[in-house]
Amino acid sequence: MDLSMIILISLIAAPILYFLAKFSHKIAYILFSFIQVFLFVFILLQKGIINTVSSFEIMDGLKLNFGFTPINWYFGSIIMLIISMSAIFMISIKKKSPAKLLLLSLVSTGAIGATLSMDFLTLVIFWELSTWSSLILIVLDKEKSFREAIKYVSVSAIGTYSMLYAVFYILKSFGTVNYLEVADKMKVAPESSKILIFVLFGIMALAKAGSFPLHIWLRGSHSTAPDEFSPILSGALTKIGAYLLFIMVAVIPSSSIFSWLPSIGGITLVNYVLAWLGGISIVVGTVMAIRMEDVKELIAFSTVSNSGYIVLAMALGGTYGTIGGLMHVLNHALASAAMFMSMAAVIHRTGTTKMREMGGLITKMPITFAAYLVAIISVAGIPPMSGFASKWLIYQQLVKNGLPFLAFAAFFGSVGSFMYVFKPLTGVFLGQLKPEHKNVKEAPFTMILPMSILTLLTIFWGILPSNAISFINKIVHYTGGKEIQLTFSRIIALTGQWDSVLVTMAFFVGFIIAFIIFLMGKKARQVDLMDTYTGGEFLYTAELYHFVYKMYRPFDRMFEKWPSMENWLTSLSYKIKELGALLKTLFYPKYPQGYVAVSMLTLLVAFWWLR
Amino acid sequence: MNPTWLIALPLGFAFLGIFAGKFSKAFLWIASLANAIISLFIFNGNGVTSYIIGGWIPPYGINLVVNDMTRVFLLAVNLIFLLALVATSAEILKKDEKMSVAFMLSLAAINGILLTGDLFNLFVFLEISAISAYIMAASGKEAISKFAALKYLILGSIASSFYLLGVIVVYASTGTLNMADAAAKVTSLNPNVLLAAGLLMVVGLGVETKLFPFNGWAPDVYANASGRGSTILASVFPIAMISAFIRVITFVINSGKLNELIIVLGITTAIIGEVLAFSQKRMKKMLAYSSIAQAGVILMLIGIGSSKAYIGASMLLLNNGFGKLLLFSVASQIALVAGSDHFENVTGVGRKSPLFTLLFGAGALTIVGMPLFFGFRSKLYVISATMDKSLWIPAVILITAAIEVTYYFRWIFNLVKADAKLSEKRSPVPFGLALAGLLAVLVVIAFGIVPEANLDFFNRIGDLSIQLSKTLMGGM
Amino acid sequence: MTILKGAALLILAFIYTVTLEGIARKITARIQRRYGPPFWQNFIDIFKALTKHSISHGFIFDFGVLMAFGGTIATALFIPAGNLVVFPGLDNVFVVIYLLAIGLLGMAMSSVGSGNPNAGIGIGRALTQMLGYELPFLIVLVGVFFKYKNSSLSDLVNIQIESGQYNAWIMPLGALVAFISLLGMLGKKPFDVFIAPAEIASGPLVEYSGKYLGMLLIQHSFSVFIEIGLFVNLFLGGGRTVWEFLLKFFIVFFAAVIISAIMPRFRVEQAVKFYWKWPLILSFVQAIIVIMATGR
Amino acid sequence: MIQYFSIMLIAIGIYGLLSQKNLVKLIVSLNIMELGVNIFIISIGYVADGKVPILSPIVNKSSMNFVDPLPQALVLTAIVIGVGVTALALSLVLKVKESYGTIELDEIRGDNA
Repeated sequence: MDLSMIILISLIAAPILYFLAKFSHKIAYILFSFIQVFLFVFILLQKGIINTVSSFEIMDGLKLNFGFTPINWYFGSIIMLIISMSAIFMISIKKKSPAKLLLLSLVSTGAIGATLSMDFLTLVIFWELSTWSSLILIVLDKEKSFREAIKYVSVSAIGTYSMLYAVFYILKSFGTVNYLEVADKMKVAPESSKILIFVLFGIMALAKAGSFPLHIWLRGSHSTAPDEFSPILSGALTKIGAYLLFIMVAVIPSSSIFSWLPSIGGITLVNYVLAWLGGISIVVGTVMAIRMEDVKELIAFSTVSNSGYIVLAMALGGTYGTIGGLMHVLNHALASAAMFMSMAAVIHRTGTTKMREMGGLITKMPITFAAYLVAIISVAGIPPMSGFASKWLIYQQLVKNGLPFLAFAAFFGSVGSFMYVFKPLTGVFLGQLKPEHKNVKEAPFTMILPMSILTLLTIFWGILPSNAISFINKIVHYTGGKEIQLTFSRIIALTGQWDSVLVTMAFFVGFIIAFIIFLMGKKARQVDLMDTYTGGEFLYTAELYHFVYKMYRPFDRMFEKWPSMENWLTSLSYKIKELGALLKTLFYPKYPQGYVAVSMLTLLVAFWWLR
Repeated sequence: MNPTWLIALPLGFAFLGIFAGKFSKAFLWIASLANAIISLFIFNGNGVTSYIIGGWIPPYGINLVVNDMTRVFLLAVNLIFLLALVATSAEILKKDEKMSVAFMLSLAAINGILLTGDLFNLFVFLEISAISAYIMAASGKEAISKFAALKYLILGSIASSFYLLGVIVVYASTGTLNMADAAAKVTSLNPNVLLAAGLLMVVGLGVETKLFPFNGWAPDVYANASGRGSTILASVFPIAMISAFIRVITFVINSGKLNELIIVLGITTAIIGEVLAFSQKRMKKMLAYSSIAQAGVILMLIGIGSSKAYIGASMLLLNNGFGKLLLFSVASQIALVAGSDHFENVTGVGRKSPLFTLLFGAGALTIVGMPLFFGFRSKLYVISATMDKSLWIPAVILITAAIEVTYYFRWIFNLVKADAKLSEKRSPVPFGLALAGLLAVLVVIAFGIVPEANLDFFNRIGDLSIQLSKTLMGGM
Repeated sequence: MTILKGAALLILAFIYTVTLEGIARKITARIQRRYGPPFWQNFIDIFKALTKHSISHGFIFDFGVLMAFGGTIATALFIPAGNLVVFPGLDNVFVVIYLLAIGLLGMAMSSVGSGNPNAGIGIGRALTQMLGYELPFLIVLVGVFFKYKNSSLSDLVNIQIESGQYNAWIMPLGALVAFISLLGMLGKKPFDVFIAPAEIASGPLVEYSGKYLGMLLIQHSFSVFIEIGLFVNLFLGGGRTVWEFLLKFFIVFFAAVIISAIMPRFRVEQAVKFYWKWPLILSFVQAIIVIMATGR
Repeated sequence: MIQYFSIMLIAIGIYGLLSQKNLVKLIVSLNIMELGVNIFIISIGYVADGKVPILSPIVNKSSMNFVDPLPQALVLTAIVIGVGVTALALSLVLKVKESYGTIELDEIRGDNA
């Protein structure tokens, strides 16, 4: 089947699903998930195929170019995996609507088109398609989302339009927008235009990936989006930013085109600045995530932090940085989607997103808990899950280039992630069960299935990261980079090697020893959660003994006085409004005399000027 | 098909309509339907044809010129006019049958503006269209619309006087009123005289095309006119007025300095329009400023005057026509449903009746230029064309576009926002609005997703500008 | 062979650290002018706890303990003790540090799963403090790894022994920072606010009894082994033989005990602020010196 | 000479538009301006010692020293349009008077939001 056909199918499905959903929500949602799974499988099966098609003239002499290269395949599969899993997840949500399906189909179309694109124009077109449809999707459910999504609108507009500018600048300067051809021509381009293009693309990549300083939209948009859409937003759509970033740093190797700039720690100045932005966004994301009380806001900031890792890794470049960054794309997609899904499942059952209003749900929703647990272990980068591999590789690159300050950011995010991932674990699943949640049931099967698949994949690539890295090696090989040495279970990097299977085995051996000792001891008496040590008092109200609100209050206090970076957009909007008021009094007065005067004045000035 | 019918038919019906009482409403429908069909016939053709009126051979007599640009614009104007009528058919106006006459008059005048090849004839049509526009502007329910119309009238009258002065200067120095003839002769003029004439005409046409700073009338008029009036004013009029602008300022005067001025003023218009639209609290006022900004971009492209710029400008014009048709008709209906079009009042209206959201959303998305919609394609041309001229212009245009995206989405979000205050009662979308709106949505989506080859007529507009041939234009 | 070595290492680690902890109690007691328990008291405590009846607060309470115990034992296997190296070349420091975290996570999960707010408070403090002490330590490590282009513990030990120069001499600032971080890792005073027995009833440990407590005590001694073992191997050149390693281990442990015996207790944000001031600055200075000296 | 006069009239008209607060006076100013334009148009057609542009036995066909007839035709059209616009303007003033009760600009309170 032709590639453009795939995108066409996905596009045509949108209105069909919309009208189908008018008749039956259930059938339409099931059909939607079938289509998404089909698209995912189709893309997945194209592994190893390299072909391109160009069709559909969008503008004079410009066609849409799609193609399969290892890069497209990798990003396309990841994104479609998340979208298809979320599609299954949606089957049993409460708030269904035809409009959501229409927009979701468009989001999916845009995401496929963007990741399978072979040139910058196609990328930006489809990216924008997925962006605007996701924008409207965000506001469909929650009242609060209105104020938040508008930030996403402006940040993404800033990003998209800087990219659009860059695309046409490239088109004008080089006569082509194809990735590979542009990469060729960039080598001989004038220095100023190299920097211009790179900066503009960088703005887009950072804006969409949700990295500092354009991270401000993530908190609101991710947290107030419809619960079933947040996994796509965080797991899939931010990864297109990583895709662009990868093209910037690896396909157009930024390290070689900027070799005339001074380099710091073996990476060029441009990449160094980018790496710093990544580093700052790790720190900012981590600090803010720790301070959040709303579980979705918390995960949103963890996305900021992890996007920072991706930016940092890609900007560092080199073998380990690039591969670590690509691996982190996969890991974070899986983990954040699983985190958002498990939280969506909890919200589906309990109806709240505030951590302090939940608690003790582990007994009611054990599978959801397991999915969340595996996801957070992966996010925190703890060995038996896949998140460790990517972080390990990123550290290798940091050590190789000897960059202690950036390493600080990376470590900060890693250690800090223990803090923030643990907070929802405590708040939602552990601790005292609220009386109003006594009758909560486990999430329905269609929610459990996608979560379990993502969880199993996380575990699989945690035990055998070499499997995932062998794909990534192909990508790196395709772009002409150096591959990482692998054996079945070992990854060999600069500062030594680690054996993922061995580590897992060791863990299980330890676990078995523990289990034996556990069994040898006397059987424990099961008691209620309320039956705890209280210094002799009796407990009656469970909700008062749930410690999660302001859990990291001491930490909070340290950062209270920090300047908030989230308000620059709001103040910008006030500035624009003030300017508007000024312009209005100047040029749009209430009485006609004003217009006449301005017109006459302009006429005279223009004549005097042009004469 | 002789394009004279496009003018004669509505004009005749308008004349009859004065005496026909209730039937004038029917006449309006007949005239606009007939015009749409005729323009469809005219659309099938290419090249330049000149139609002589009254047997006087140009340059002495008046002629009507049909070229590739006119064909597209004629079809668009008549189609959008018809759609606008359908879309606002549910609205009940005071003195409806008398208003119909004004609408027919405007239809005739607009077709005349698009067709005529004579400078003074253009003045006459401009005046007719302006008078009908004043009446439309005054058609709103609120008293403020009368005052706005009066302000429009004062500025419009000055403008037409200036335009007339410009025409007379051209006539005095070249001895002709025929556009093609004049265009051939102005090249030998004293540059200062040409500049003076051109400037006077820029002021004259600038008022109608909403070029900054001659557009002071627009916000109040657009915001306060009746639904039908504002829809037609915002969607149909710009096409005709900018077509006149192209013919007079760039084809006849064609002075390099003037083009620079237009570029500067156009960009300023765009910036000011977007900034002001950003800070508006009323939906129709926001749309009005957005129209101003769109006009600024289009005029800036005309100032650039390359082939791509013309393609971009004509695409933007059509896009603006269909988009504003949707936006203004929906906004008027929403104002009716919600009692007012203030930001707080319209909150959640789209949630009650999703069709509002669909129509408004599609209109807004195409105006801001999102993929899948016509606006995106035109935006590509705009950036491409401006990029060839200077690196700064597209940057400014894109910054204003970012502002535009933000406020349009704010309004879309406001419509779909879940609001506790809302009663569950649905406010039905009138059938006419739904029909015309969906048709317009189909058009903008179709233009957005068909392959480039199917939009050949835009390329022909581009070719036309390359030749910019004086003889072609006049068809003497 | 690996299995035998592993078993030997675990048994050695268990016996040695529990003994040392007993001695530490004695030393502390003597400093505080008490007599103190006999040095084998900790063995008695552990075995007694293991044989007692206990209560459980549900599945996660049990599972977390198993996870903590298993994770810590697994980590201990990666610590070379002199010439007793279980996985030569594969004992990557990052693996050790992060694998240790799974034990912590298990413990945290289990204790919070008990439903006692004291446990939650303790865990919150512990995690916050972790952010304090880990960072300077890891920055120092960047310098170490950069110098040797190696992050395998056994390899680093071999390099130090062969060159005869311990990292503590080459990078004294780093060693100092790492030692201060070590105090935090061990949860010794002044960094023991997360277990603060008098304030939050031993924090995470508040609900444990019987075999749970016993297992966690064992787990604790393993983590002491890992943490001090890391320091000894990284900065003091490990050892040619097991005995040399154990001797260095004892010295470090003794130093830590002496310091903690005379210290008051930091509040958690004081601890974090402390770590982010001088230790962090010194660690950066050290890392930069090493990177400059080695050359990129 | 007559051109300067017409330009003066236009200037007076514009001055009136800028300075007057009364709506009717504004319209009068408009008319003055239009008058200026019209006179300007007429003056264009003026030819010194020109003949009436009517073919007749008196006027020799070959002399060609006509006064230009076209501006006169244009002016006629312009005057007609001017009358129409003035009528419309006055009716709008009436409407404004009806709704606001005044025709003084500064007393009209339109919402300016």
